[in-house]
Amino acid sequence: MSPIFYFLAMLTLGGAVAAMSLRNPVHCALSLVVTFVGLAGVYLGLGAHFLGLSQVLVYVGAVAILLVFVLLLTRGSGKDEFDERPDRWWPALGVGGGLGGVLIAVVLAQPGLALRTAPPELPTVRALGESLMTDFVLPLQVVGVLLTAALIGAAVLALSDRRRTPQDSGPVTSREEGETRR
Amino acid sequence: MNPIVPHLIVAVLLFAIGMTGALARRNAILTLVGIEIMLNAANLSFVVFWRFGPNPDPQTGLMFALFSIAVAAAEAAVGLALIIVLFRHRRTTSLDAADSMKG
Amino acid sequence: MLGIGLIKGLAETGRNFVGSYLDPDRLVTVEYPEERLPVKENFRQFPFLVFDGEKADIGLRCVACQICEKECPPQCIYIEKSKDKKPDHLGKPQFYPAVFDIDISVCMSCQICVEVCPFDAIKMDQQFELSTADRFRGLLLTRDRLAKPNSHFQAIHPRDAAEIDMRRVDERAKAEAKAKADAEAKAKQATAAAPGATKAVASTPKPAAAPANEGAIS
Amino acid sequence: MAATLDQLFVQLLHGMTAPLPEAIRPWVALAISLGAILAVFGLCFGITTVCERKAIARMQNRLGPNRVGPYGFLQFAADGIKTLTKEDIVPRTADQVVHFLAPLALLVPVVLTFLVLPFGRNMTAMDLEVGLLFFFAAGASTELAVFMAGWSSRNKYSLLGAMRAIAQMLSYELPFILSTIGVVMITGALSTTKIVEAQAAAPGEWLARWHVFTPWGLAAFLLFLIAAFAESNRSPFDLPEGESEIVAGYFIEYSGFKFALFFMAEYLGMFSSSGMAVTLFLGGWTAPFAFLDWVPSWMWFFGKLGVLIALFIWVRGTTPRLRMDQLMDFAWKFMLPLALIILPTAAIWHYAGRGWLGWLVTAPIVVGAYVLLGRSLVGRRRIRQRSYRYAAT
Repeated sequence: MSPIFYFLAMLTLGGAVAAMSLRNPVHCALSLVVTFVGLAGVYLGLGAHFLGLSQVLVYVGAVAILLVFVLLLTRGSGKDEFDERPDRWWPALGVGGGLGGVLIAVVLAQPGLALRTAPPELPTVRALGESLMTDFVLPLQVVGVLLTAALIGAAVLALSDRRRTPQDSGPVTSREEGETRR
Repeated sequence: MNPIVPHLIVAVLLFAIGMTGALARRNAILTLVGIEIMLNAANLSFVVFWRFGPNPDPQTGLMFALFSIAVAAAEAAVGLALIIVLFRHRRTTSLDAADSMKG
Repeated sequence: MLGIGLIKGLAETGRNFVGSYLDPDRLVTVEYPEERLPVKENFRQFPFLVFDGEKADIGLRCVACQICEKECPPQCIYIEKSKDKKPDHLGKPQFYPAVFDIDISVCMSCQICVEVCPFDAIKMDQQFELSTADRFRGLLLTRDRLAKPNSHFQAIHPRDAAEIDMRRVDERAKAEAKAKADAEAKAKQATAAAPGATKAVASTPKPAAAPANEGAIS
Repeated sequence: MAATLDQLFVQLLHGMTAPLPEAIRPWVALAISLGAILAVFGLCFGITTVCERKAIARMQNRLGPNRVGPYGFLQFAADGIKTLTKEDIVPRTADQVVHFLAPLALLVPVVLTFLVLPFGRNMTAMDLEVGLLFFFAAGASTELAVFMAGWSSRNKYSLLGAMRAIAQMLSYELPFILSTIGVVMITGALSTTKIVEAQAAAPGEWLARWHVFTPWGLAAFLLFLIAAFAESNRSPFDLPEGESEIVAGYFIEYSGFKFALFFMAEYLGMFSSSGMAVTLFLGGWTAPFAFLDWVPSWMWFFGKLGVLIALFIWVRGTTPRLRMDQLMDFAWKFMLPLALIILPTAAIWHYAGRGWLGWLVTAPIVVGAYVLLGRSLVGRRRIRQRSYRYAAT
């Protein structure tokens, strides 16, 4: 295993720990980006170039931006109130740690994992696209429908109080307008 | 050591961290962050099994991860829209505030 | 249609770009330290003190009446009256400013001092290159630095200067005529009282400042 | 002779890395390429700032900078020295770490985008199979740096500027990416090198097969260019730094060298977008006519890059700034549908062929879509006498 992998793994895990434990939600979101970038690096190291770059494009370029936008829209950049309820951390740590421990034990106890050490033939992007259009055409369409539905759903949800604002019919006084804006 | 093991351990730790955070944090957005981390951990294990696993089909794992990214993007969009709606009703994003059925 | 306006605009700027190389008259830039535009006559910067004749300490028109000092809104003028008196251009004995300071770092160029001055002694200058390395003494103009000859005033505000000079010549002529008349009246009285002493009395009020006025007319 | 000149830099790089052991050779080559890119485009950045100021001044019938050095061309050095020696002020309430990281997080992805640009024959620093995706992935991560800069300054103007910048970059990212998909469809590759090679003149042809010479390619090129204007926050899309409203946008609270880094990242972003436009649509390093093949390939690339940058400057000197709603309308109601229409048009072109049939079928689609979308964007709005609600009439 190359030192690059260990570096990226530390980056990924460190980012994840920071994202889940920092006080300021915006810092959490930025740490999450570190995790995403680290994972993209791991994917690239594994030879999944297309996937790694898609990861950066989608997660860093879209999901993280969406997160910080929502954080700002909900005035969430202040302090999180989790330190008022420290009692929640112990059960959560117990569950998470227990699950992690069990899974690591499972991984380490599997002798059958060492099946193939020779790397597979890395598929080219062309091959990837061809299989998307042949073998995986149904999932592709379903994902397309899902994304469209999610897009419309998100837009409808976020716009839901539009009908409550009075359409400007005739002149409004500045006071009324100020109130509707708020 | 077989390269599959450290990769899987990273995926497992990532999943555990995400789960802990998602359970412990009260801010809905940060819970969503935890869920994203868990999804990414699952993705990583898919890619690792694609790369080192015994499956003869060369592309299934990669494809699964790709679709998973697309679904995660949709999930984030809808989840965050829901959080905005929650904020409009309750003026907070704390999940503790969203405990009654009446809007 | 969408895009036509953009192409028109691009053509216009392109024409300007090429034209500015072919036709130097298009360029409006004045490269300041080398090139200067002539200053407009009513441009004003900071006040200065006008003096007549050649010597500043003799011909200063200011009589230290301190009206400007009182009127100055930011109070940047400081005047100390002299102990003795000097005759002015009309021959009347007047005070003169022993100290006259203007702090131009405070002055706001409002020209009120010029408006209120009854002696046309303080006027606005057009000197604008006043930057200095010493921000305290360099910007505190003392009497010697403020005093500028009437010829300078004539050069920068020819119209005002001509009007003022005319008025001053008139005033002086009137004063002289009056002095003459007084003298004559006195002489008559004197002749009436004591004939024979006329010639000796008539020449006494003749002003000593007469040579100082030559500059005003030139 | 022509061939040696063409491969001059490639030979130089080979000569420098040849004595090294096999294992680290590609890494060293990458590092040297990165250094060369930084040096060349850093110099380009300096010269472009001066040229831009002079050109815009001429468009406004002024002289522009002409004091430092011959004809003012050393102005950038003076500016650089000035920014380097200026005091670096960080607001006391700012988020110190994020405030420090933001300029770096902006500059690093922008510099990385240069790695996949083919500057000449065999002159791609990192010839990835997914080069185009790499370009877009690196470009997308600059938005987060903008957010970091705006948020960490604890200044409402910088935050508003960052929100505007991100909204704008996200909106224009879609046509930016979609307009390139047509090229990918026709070429069948995401590798920038292959895209360029596919645009070279075939043996026996006198005209190169640049994608801009096709109806869909021309439309996609214009869309890509407009989106590149918006992505690099250049006029007329420079709302994020609208001086009249939000002072300077997301980098108000930056001074000294950090400000210079932001400035540099903006220009480097412009260079890389222009370079990608050259690569995708203007044939990269290929000559436009077959008989001009003897000119070194990198000269073609940089010549085309220079032409595009001149266009950037020209447009900046011409256009006024858009309003925010106009900006969004333009992205979502005009550019995105047009980019979506261009995709099937490219497919039709692929099957109809390069001859007159392809032109006959695709040109009307592109022109018709342009006219209709343009009408729907501007035509319906009647221009009336403006009524003022608050101002005294």
